[in-house]
Parts: sequence; structure tokens; C-alpha cells
Amino acid sequence: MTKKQHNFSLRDFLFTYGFLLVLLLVIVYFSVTAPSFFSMNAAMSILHTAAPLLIIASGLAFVIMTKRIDISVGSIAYLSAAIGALMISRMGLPIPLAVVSMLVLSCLMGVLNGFFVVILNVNPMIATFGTQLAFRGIGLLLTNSMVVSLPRSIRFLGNKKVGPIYIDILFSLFILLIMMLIHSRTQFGRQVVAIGNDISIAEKLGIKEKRISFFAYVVCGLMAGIGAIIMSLQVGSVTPTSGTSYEFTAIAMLVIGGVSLYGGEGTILPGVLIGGITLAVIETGLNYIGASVYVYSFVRGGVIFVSMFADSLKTQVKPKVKIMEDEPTTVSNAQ
Amino acid sequence: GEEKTVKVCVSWNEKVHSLIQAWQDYMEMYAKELEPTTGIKYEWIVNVANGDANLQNNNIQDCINQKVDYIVARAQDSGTIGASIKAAEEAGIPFITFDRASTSGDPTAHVGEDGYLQARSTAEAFAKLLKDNGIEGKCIELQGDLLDNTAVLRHKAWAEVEKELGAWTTVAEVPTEWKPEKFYQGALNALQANPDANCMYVASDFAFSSVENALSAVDKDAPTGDPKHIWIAADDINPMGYEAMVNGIIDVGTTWEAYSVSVLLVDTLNKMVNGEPYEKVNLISGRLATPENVQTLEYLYSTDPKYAD
Amino acid sequence: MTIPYLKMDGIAKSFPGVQALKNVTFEASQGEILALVGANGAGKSTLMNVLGGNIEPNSGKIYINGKEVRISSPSDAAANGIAFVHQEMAMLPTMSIADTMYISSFPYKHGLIDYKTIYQRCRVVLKRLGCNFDPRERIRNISPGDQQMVEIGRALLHDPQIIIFDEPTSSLTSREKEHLFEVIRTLKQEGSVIIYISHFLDEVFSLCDRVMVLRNGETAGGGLVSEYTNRDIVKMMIGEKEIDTYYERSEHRAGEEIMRVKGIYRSGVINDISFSLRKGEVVGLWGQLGSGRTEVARALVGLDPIDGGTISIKMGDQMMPVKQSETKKYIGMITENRREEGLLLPMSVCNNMSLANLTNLTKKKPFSSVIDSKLENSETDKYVKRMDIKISSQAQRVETLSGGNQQKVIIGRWLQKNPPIYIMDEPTRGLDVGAKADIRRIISDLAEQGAGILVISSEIEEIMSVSDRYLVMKRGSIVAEFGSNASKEDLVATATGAASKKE
Amino acid sequence: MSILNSGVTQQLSKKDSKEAADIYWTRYLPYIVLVVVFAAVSIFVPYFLTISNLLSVLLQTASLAILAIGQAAVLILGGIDLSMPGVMALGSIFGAMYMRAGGNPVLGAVIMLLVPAALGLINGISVSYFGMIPFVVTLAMQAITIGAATMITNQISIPVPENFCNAMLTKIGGIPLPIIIVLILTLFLQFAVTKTYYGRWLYSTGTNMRTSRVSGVPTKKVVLAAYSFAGLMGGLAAIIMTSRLYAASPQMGKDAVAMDIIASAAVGGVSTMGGVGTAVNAVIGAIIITLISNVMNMANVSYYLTLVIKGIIIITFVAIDANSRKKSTK
Ligand SMILES: Nc1ncnc2c1ncn2[C@@H]1O[C@H](COP(=O)(O)OP(=O)(O)OP(=O)(O)O)[C@@H](O)[C@H]1O
Ligand SMILES: Nc1ncnc2c1ncn2[C@@H]1O[C@H](COP(=O)(O)OP(=O)(O)OP(=O)(O)O)[C@@H](O)[C@H]1O
Ligand SMILES: [Mg+2]
Ligand SMILES: [Mg+2]
Repeated sequence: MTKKQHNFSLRDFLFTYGFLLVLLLVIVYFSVTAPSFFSMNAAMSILHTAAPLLIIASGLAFVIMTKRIDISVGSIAYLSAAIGALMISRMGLPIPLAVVSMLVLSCLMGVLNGFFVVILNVNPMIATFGTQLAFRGIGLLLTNSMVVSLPRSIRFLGNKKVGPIYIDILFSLFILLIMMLIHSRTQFGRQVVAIGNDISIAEKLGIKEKRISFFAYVVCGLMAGIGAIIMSLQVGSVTPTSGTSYEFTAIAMLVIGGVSLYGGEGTILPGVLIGGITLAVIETGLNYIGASVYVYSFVRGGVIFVSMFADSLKTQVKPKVKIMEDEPTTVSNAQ
Repeated sequence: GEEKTVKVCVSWNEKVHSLIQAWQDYMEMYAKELEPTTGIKYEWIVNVANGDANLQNNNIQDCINQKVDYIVARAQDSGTIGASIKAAEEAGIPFITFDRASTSGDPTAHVGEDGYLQARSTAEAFAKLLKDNGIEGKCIELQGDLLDNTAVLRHKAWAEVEKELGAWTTVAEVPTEWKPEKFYQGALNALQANPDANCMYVASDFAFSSVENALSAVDKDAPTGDPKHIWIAADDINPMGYEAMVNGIIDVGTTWEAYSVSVLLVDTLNKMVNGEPYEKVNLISGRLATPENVQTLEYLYSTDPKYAD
Repeated sequence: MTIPYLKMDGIAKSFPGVQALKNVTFEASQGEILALVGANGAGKSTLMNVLGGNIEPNSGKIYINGKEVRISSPSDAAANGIAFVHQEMAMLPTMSIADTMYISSFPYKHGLIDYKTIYQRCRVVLKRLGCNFDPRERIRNISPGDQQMVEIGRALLHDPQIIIFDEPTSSLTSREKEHLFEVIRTLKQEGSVIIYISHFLDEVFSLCDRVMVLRNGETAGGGLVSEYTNRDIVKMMIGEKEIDTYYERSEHRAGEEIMRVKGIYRSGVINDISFSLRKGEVVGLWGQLGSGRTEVARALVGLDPIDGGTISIKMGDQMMPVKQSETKKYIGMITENRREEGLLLPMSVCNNMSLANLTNLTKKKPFSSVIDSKLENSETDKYVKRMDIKISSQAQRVETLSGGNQQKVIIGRWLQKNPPIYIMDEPTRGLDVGAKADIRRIISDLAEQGAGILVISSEIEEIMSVSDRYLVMKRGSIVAEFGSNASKEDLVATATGAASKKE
Repeated sequence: MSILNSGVTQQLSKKDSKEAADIYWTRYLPYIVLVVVFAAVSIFVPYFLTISNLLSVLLQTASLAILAIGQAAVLILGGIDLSMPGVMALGSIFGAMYMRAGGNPVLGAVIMLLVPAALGLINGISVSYFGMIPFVVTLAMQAITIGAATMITNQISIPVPENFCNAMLTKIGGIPLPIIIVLILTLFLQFAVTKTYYGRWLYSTGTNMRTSRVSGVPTKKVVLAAYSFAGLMGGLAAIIMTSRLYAASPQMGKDAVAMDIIASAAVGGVSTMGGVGTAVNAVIGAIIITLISNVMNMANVSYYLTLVIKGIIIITFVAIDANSRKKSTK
């Protein structure tokens, strides 16, 4: 019953990051069918495409790790982006001030979600569905359903490059890195995972469950706000449909990346990153090979299904129970 | 004449576009203007269906139950609006399809634009433009949401003109579902996958900043005359498209006539109320716009400060 | 006498419907091990939860070293040098051992958790408990016994002055148990206050210095352990009348064979299990913790898969092989974890007791899937009475019952169904002596009425007081079989391997 | 009264019910609010309280109510089905294609029923036998079915024969057939779920799957049945919706509809945590959700506000329900 080393298990690794393999296969497939796919440019645009959603997904990951959910992230992104854009182009506020207010607002929306879910005990799915409707309604009301464009002076940031790399890629990797550290190297991050293991055990261990879970929603809101900045810079404007169905894309990224909806499981790096890239590779690849629009949703569903199937195998193949007893006896199994 | 109050139910399929607000406002405005002369006072009952065909059917049913005098509907799905048309007919309420024609029932009248002719006019002008400049086009087509009949018609017109006139070949068809981020990502990917592409058709310019951003990402966001310029045909002349056309990024497009269509609707309604003869199908074809004439076009909702920033 | 290091004075606590503690006063000194005993629901855990900051008492004061302290959260308790090893382990399966130990408060360095220090400290603490595992190992990869050690390790992290052990041995092997006792004795020598809660009086006698008995939320007595006998303590726990049943031993007449198991195995878990069970006999499945008894029981009713082997059950007058998924129809299974697998906690006593028997409680023909609620109520009533289950009404939710009554509800469920075979895995785990005796009596009655029963228990006295025959398991195999005349030594020796050559 | 309660809390003893009295009235809040709103609206909105409007509201509710009933079965198990819209759309499309090809309308209706039921069965197998997470399985199923629906139809709705629609919309005693179907279905299910052992199995599995399994409840089959039943209800809703729209439309499958279905069940008092709720709850919820938009239409409320108000109403209902339940289990 003694273990010498933290032993590396290939099986565990495959199950956790098995999607790396699938990812590789997908890349190979697209590279063969569309030669231009296998290029630096394509790689960059994949990451570029994934950048805003990666950030949003990393925030959502915290909520999901507490075994809850937030399907309002798309609307949070829209409302905060819309307000930010209105401040800049209608009210002419200085950009830094607008950005700060945007982030504060997105936090507040997270606070609202946290309030409903954690304090009022509303089922997370229903509560955030309610706020999803309400936030978008408010955004449409404020913009009068208009496309609000960002001034040209800042639009260039959306595809500014350092060398061959878009700055938003660097930025989102930086955010992911910070989120990774928060997740794995801070008490907040660890307690989030503990809550996801079991709320009542977490409480018994002296974790302020409500406070931490509440804060997870705030973080999630904040990340939706940050993702919204990149999103609107890329597009150069905020349209009434910005952010629609982001929640499901983000959830798909997380699921593919091994963040379990049962809570307590998963990593930001490499998990969320791999999940996000896999999804982006597939969509970009379909773009490159000129697939019909109708195929997209079908393929996406299939990929989610397959990755979940793999995940279910992981839980089905229980680790073989080790037989362990007191006296180590030299007598072979007496029968 | 004497005062007459008429209740009109307007059923919008969704409201995530300022164009819809513009339509609504122009209808009300124009009807108000005419009120003193015609003596017809309109009461507008507006509902929105959230992009859900079934909900739109319900909403129209609600209007019927409120005993409105006329129903105007922009269909979410041309293939299912027929059910509402039938229900209205049974209740004896005239039904006008607006903007999107029905493929599933016969309304009292239709008022709208001709999406096919619009796109065709753009495509033909574009073909001429390319030929005049001696360019063999390799075009990227940014399609709309093929759920939307207008998007389908635009695609159809584009493909037909391509075949008929042979001024370009389409090297990439990019579906966008009318989503700005898909316009951006799709355009960017297509531009990278086809570095030799020299022209582009954008099915609607409502989120043209996405396309411009994609262009500038590959360093091709340049006005006509610049060697880096990509020839662009884009329909609608929405606020962003207007700006881009003024800047010479979009070379040709056909307007989406929010004001004229609303006017046409109210005129048709007035005729119905007064029992005068009216056309069953009332189509407006947009005006061809180019960087040269776009600033002189009147009644462009894109230049109305209420709908553009 | 000097002032005691710890004093809890006049503690009272009521839950909706129960007065769990009524004015309890409690003292403990440094360098002593104090046993806290009492029947189920006597209030032991509640009292200790008050001390550990998990429960706010309605009244009462706590003094440490003569000074009054306020403890309103687990962190207050920790700050006062109090550590708590909970009755139910608080493990975080997806997290590492180190995380699980430090989760409520991590040391930081440069703004991030200082894992280097943590790992070092974990290794030291676990080493002291005789464990050698890597602190980065995930909890779900270690055995329940090891998890218990982690639980204890967590309590020892911050060198506490007062350590509460609430039934720490229920998932430890005897060697682990001995080791734990040594650690506890060392802690005592270092001058800690140790409070030890246990239902095992032998542990109390071998480990503890002083004993305090709670009954119905009140102090029922206490003093130096050496001044009491086993019987004295039991008497204080459950009152005068019920002790007689305590050491009952019954014999049953075994009838014809009713179940035959042949060569069932699951690779790496159980090997070649063969035995038979007769009507009216109680077979004790004995072995050390982790020898695979539970696995056998679960395999027999199809809760865990098997790789091969056959199970035959008597039908009419023939033994028929039965598919693993079908055996549930003939076997009443009582699992070892009643909260997770035994009860529908938020549902009523009635719904719980009829659960296995619903298809027999229906109305006549055209409505043969409609439950006859009168019949359901009367059947429930019958078994509530027969087993003397203490409930306020059939509609009472089982989560509000005490452990012993909960266990009786589960047994009652099967009595209602009346299968020919029963498998009972640790049927008295966590129950007090009174409840234990009741359940043994029920087992005996069942055998008398002709049922075949397989009982698993980790308590040798218990298994010896009910069984007519013994199967001994070791490392997933049955290694020996004994008749009713087997001695305690026979069983222990074969199970531990000391005499494994003996047939 | 007990038939209105969920299967969990049964026949309260006198003592228990006294204790629970202050908690219990909040459980009926959805019903109370329903009545109050109803009264208020009837006074202030002309035409609301007309037989034709009320029947029309009920007819509008029919498909949502059926979907919510199906969803409730899955929610009671502690699961969720996000794929109902897509599954419904695909069933409708297959049935309509069959009829367009000259098939018999009755068989067409059977196809509309069975295709969704089969897809529900796949959901059920994935959840029960492969242990996959319901949320993700059904999310994937929604993406796949909606993808398939659009691929098959090229986004163009498929008309169905009028006799099919007229048959579905016939009025019996002035009441449209779908309303009668919902009524009968609800009564039947309410009975089945509260009075039969199948219902008891559903609640016990939703309350504690492992206990139920040990006690001989065929839990895997229960799960399978619940998801298949949800699919089947998707099929029934497909028939009704198709006949109301005179066409099978891939648009029936919009993702957003799934949340409306779940919200209906939840607003009516079906717990999304499992173990609590009945068919009546689901139907009441569906009526409330439909009434929200009906009332806002009648009152000519701005669309944007409609969204905000709907969000607030949903949260409020569920918050009240969650908290009254929490108190009562304390
Ligand atoms: N959270 C609670 N809510 C309601 N009643 C409770 C709660 N916790 C404990 N009780 C009740 O308080 C009484 C004392 O329980 P406690 O857990 O302290 O007993 P115990 O002596 O530790 O028993 P055991 O030996 O079974 O562990 C019991 O009647 C129990 O049902
Ligand atoms: N929940 C669990 N997680 C991991 N390992 C377990 C678990 N339960 C038992 N084991 C391990 O499985 C093996 C066989 O255990 P099993 O429960 O069948 O034996 P047992 O003799 O019944 O012991 P116990 O008295 O603990 O029930 C042992 O090594 C044990 O440590
Ligand atoms: Mg206890
Ligand atoms: Mg066991």
C-alpha cells in the first residue's frame, strides 16, 4: 500500500487529453483536403477566431467546476459590449473609461447571476436563462437594435499583429495563463474545485461555499466582458446578435477540453485551450474546404457526442480495485 | 372626409435590426402625415416573434382575437406564414405580407422589395464594372442566413449572373448566418485560403465593419484606385455600408428601401380602407448605388441620424 | 484538582423536532484520552460539532485553559487549536491529497499557493501516521483506509491542542487501527487533549483513560475507564432493561440448498467464488477489511459486473441457473452505505418501505399497475410494528430518522417483499448496541422462518453471534469454511493468513 | 388535493401539515399568480376574456404544454432534454416528406410520433447505458437534429396536406382537438404518475438512482423510458405544431425553444433537481409562459421590455418555488 512516486499513467493521460489525438487527426484531415489549411496563416486565424470564446469559456469553466452553469455569458458579452460601444461612439467618453465601465458592468451582471443562483437558490440553468433574456432585452433597448460601430481609431486593434501573431491571441493566452494560475495556485481556485466535488463536504471543511460560488459567477461575468472587448474589436462593431449562442459554443469547448459538467474536474491549460482550438479547427477547416453551411451544426453535434462518449468510457472503466490487506503473506493463493 | 380609426396589427418576426425599427417608424410617420388629408387614423399594434415561426403564428392569432382591421406581417418563415394568412382570411381580416413574400398561402396583398432584382441589379453592375476595368474576377461570396428567403434569392441572383455574364468565378462560398463574427472569420479564412481572390460579394452590408476588419487583417482594406483594392459588391447600403461606400471600399450595391417600402405599405392600406382598387403585389426595386452617387440618394435610412451613428 | 484544559458548560442545542443536547457539561484535560460514548442519536456528534464550530449551540459556554472562547466557525475552532476528525470522511475525490488536507487555508508564497512547503509538510504528517503516499496523488485513487488516514492527517496539520476523533476506525484495517492507536497515544504523551467517540467498547477499554456517557442529549455518567466494566457502560448508554439481549447467540436448523454459487470471478477483484446457501441458515462471510466481501455481495445481485461463473437459485424443486441481472428478484440486498444506496432520504417511511414490493401492492386486474394505497399502508404498518420502528407517522421523511431506525426501514422493505435469500453487508455499521441487538434478532427470526442469509460484518463478535457457518475471504478468494463450532482464533487466523495452510 | 401534489410528499400527518402550513401556500403561488394576472388582464385588456381568445391561448399552449410534459418526465429523473425542439422538427419533416411523397396522412402522423421517440431512445441509451451527461448528450442531439433538419430541407418548409391539418384542428363541442388531447393526456399522466408503480419508480429513481437500483427498480429502463417519452411528446407536439402551421419547418427546431420548454416546467413547479413535479405542474407552467407573451401582445408592451419582463418572471417563480421547497425539507 505504499506508493513510491506520483506515477504517470498513459491511460489516465489518454483519457484526459485524448482529444489531442482527435485534434491531430482533424488537422491532418483538413490539411490533406485543403492544402492551404496547413499553414501559419491558418493556424493564426484559428487561434484568432477562438480568442474571444477562449476567454469567455475560461470564466465559464469556474462556474462549471462548481457544478453549476451560466448560459447568460453571450448576453453579458453583448450587453457590456453594447454599452461600451455606446459610451465611446455616442457619448464620446475616453476609451479607457469606457473599457473600465464595461468591465465593471460585466462584473455586476455576474453579481446578479450569483445573487439569483447562490443567494436565492434559483436553479442555475433557469436563473441564467432569465438573465440571458433580460440582459439582451436591455441591450436592444439601449441600442434600439442598432449596430453600434467602433471608431476606426481603435478598430485596428482587432487584427493587429506582433510578428505573425495577432495581439488578441497573445492577450487571450495571457488571460488563460492567469486563469490557470487562479485555478490551480490560489485558494479561490482550489476551493471552487472542492465545491464542485461536493458542496456539503466543502462547507464542512470550512469553505465559505456561498462566497466562493458567488465569486465564480462574478469571474465568469468579468471574463465575458473581457471576451466581449476582443469580440467587438475583431468585428469592429456591436450588432444586436453579437454573442448569441456563445454559451453553447463555450460549453462545447469546455466539454471537449475535459471540463466535466459534473463539477470538480478539468483544467484551464491545457484543457480549455485544447477544447477551444479543437472546435475552432473544425469550423475553420470546414470553412477552408468550403463545406455547406448546413453541415456545421451536424458536425459540431457529432464532435460533442464523440467526446462525451469517450468521457463516459473513462467513468465506466473504473480503476480496478486493489486488493490490499494487512499482512503481506508469502503463501501463494491457497485454494 | 370624416375621421376613421383603423387598427393595424404589425407582426415582426424579430427585432434585432434597426431596419425593422426604421420600417415601423416610417410607416407611423407617413401615416400621420397623411392623416389630415385622408382622415384615416391608424392605431398600430406591434408584436415581435423572437425569430420563432410558431410564436409568430401565435402572435398573429392574438391580433385576430383583438379584432384588428388589418394584419401586416414580415414572415419569419415564408413556408409557414400561410397558416396565419388562412386564419386571418377565416376571420375576414385582410392580410398583407411585408418584405418577405409567402410561399405557403395567398395574402390579400404583398408589399416589399424584390430581393432577387436587387441582387441582380448589383451583380449586373458589378460585372460591368469588372469588365470595364479589365478584371477577371475571382470572388468570395459572403452569403446570408439561408433560412431567410431574401438571402436565398440574393445567392441565386449572384450565381445566375455569374453564369450568364462570366465576369467572375466564385472561389469560395462562405455562410455567415447573418452573424457579424462569421462575416469576419469567414471572410478572413476565405481571404487566406484564396490569396488570389480579387473580388467579393457581401450579401448584406449591415455588419460591414467585420468585412473591413478581415480585409485589413490581410492588408487589403484599400479604396478603389489603390492596387491592394478588392472589388466589392454589397447589398443594402446599411449605415456601415454607406460609410464604406463613401470611403470607396464598396464599389457597387443596391439600396434596401426602408422608407419607400413603408410608404408603399401605407398607400396600399389607405386604398384598402377607402375601398379603392390596389395592386396585389407591390414591389420596389432598390436604386443602384456607387461611390459617385451614394451621397446624393434621398430617403436613405442609413443617413437618418435615428438609425445610424 | 486543577482546572481542566477544556470545559464545555451547559451546552444545549435543539433541531426542529429534536432536543439533541440538553444542558451538557463536559470537561477534558491535557494528556488524557477521553472516550465519548452513547447510543445512536445520543448527541455525541452534535456536541463535538459545537466544539468544532460546525454547529451554533442554543446556549452554553466553552472555556479553554480557563478562558471563555467563542467558536462560531471551523476556522475559529482551528484558531483555538481544535482539530476534528469527522465521522463521515470529508474527501474531495478529484483533488490531490495535499489539496484535500489544506483546502480550508493554504499557505502562500509570492502570491501563489506554496505547494513546495505543503508537500513537505504533508509528507511529514502522513509519515507520522505510517503512510508513505505522494501528496500529489488524487484522493479517488487511494483506498478508503488511506483516505481515513488523510482525514486524520488533516486534523494533525496544525499541531492542535484538542483533537476530536469521531468514529475514526470504521474503515481501517486492524493494522491501520493499531497504528492509529499508537499515534493517538503519542499525541497524548505530547500533552494533547484527545476526545475519542466510538461504538466499540473494546477500543474504549484498550485506548482511553476516561469515559463519558451521553444518553438522549444528557450526561448519563462517566469516570475513569478502569472503574467500569463493559456492562456498566452499556447500562449507562441504553438503560437497564435492554442489556439482556446483548450477547444472544442463536442456532438455526438448516434446510435444503437454496442458492449455489459456482466459480464467479472478476479479474483483479474476486476469484473463483463458490459456495452454497441453505434455507434457514445464516452464513457469515468473514474476512479482513478489503478482502473482497462487499464485491462478492454486489456481484451476487448484479450491482457489479462479473467476468464469469454461475449463480443458481432454487425454483420449485430444482436449482436453476439465474442470469446475474435477474438475481435481484430473489435476493434482498442490504448494502453497507445506507444513505447512498439504501434510502430515499427525502421520501416518506411508507414510500421507502414499499419500494421493493410495489408490483405486489396493486389493485385488481384492469388496474394491475395502480398501487392500492390502503394495502401499502397496512403492509407498511405491519412491518413497522413487527420491527418496532420508531416513527411519528408513515409520512415522516426517513432522513429525519435515527440511523438504527433507518436501517430497520431498509430491512423492513425486504421483509415486505419476502425474498427467499438475504444478503446483508455490514447491517449494523454505525449503530448503537440496542439497535444492533434488534437487528441481530431480526436476522435470527428470518432464518427461523426459512430464509437463507449471507451476513458480512467486520465485528467478529457480531458475526459469531448470528452465523451458523462461516466463509473466510482473503484477497478476493474464499480460503476457508468453518462450521458453527469455529473459534474466534480460527477465523482471525485464516483471514490474516497466519494459518493459511490449515484447511 | 393529493393528486395535485408531487409523488414525494404524500399524506401529511396532522402534525406535519400544521408545521408545513406556512410554507405550503407559497407552493401554490404559481396558481395564485395565474389567477390574479388572469383577473387583472381580463379587466384591463379588451377581448382578453372572450371565449375565442381563451381557447386560442389554450390552443397556442397545446404544443408547449406537451413538450413541457415530456421535459418534466426527464427533469423528475434529475436529467434534462435540450434536444426537444430539434427532435420535434426532424420528426415533423420526415412525416411531411412522407406525406408529400403521397403517403397516407395517418402513417405520416405515426412517423412524426415515432422518429422523435426513436431519437429520444438514443438519448436515453446514451444517458442510462453509457452514463453520458444528459445536458451534453441532448445538446449534441439538438445540434445534430437541427443540422440534419436543415440539410434535408435546404431550409425550405415542407407543406402538409390540408386534410391532415384540418383533422388535427377539428373542434369537438367547440373545443379544438389539441386542447382535448392535452387535457386527456394530462389527466392520464397525472393519474399514472401519482397512482401507479411506474410513477413511483420515476420518483424514486429521480430521488436516488442507486437506492432504487438496489431495491430492484429497473432504473435503466426507467431512464430509457423517460427520455423516449420526452421524444414521443416531441412527436406529439410536432403533429400539433405542423398542423397549426400547415407545414413542417426546420425552424421549429430553434435552440431557444428548448429553454422555453424547460422554463415552462420549472415555472410550473417541476424541480430541475429531480424527484419533484407532475404533468399538471408542467401544463400550468406552459400556460403561464404562453400567457406572458399573450398578455404583452394584448397590452402592446415594447418588445425589449417583453424580454426583460419574461426573464424576471421566470426567475421570480422559480426562486419562490426553490425557497419554499428548501424550507420545507429543512
Ligand atoms: N442537522 C440536523 N437536523 C436535525 N436533527 C439533527 C441534525 N443533526 C443531528 N440531529 C439529531 O440530533 C440528535 C443527535 O444526533 P448526533 O448526530 O449528535 O448523534 P450521535 O450521538 O453522534 O449518534 P451516532 O452514534 O449515530 O453518530 C439525533 O436525534 C439526530 O437525529
Ligand atoms: N469505495 C471504494 N473506493 C475504492 N476502493 C474501495 C472502495 N471500497 C472498497 N475498496 C477496496 O476494494 C477492495 C475490496 O473491498 P470490499 O469492499 O469488497 O471488501 P470488504 O471485505 O467488503 O471490505 P469492507 O469491509 O471495506 O467493505 C479493498 O481493497 C478495498 O479497499
Ligand atoms: Mg455521530
Ligand atoms: Mg464491505
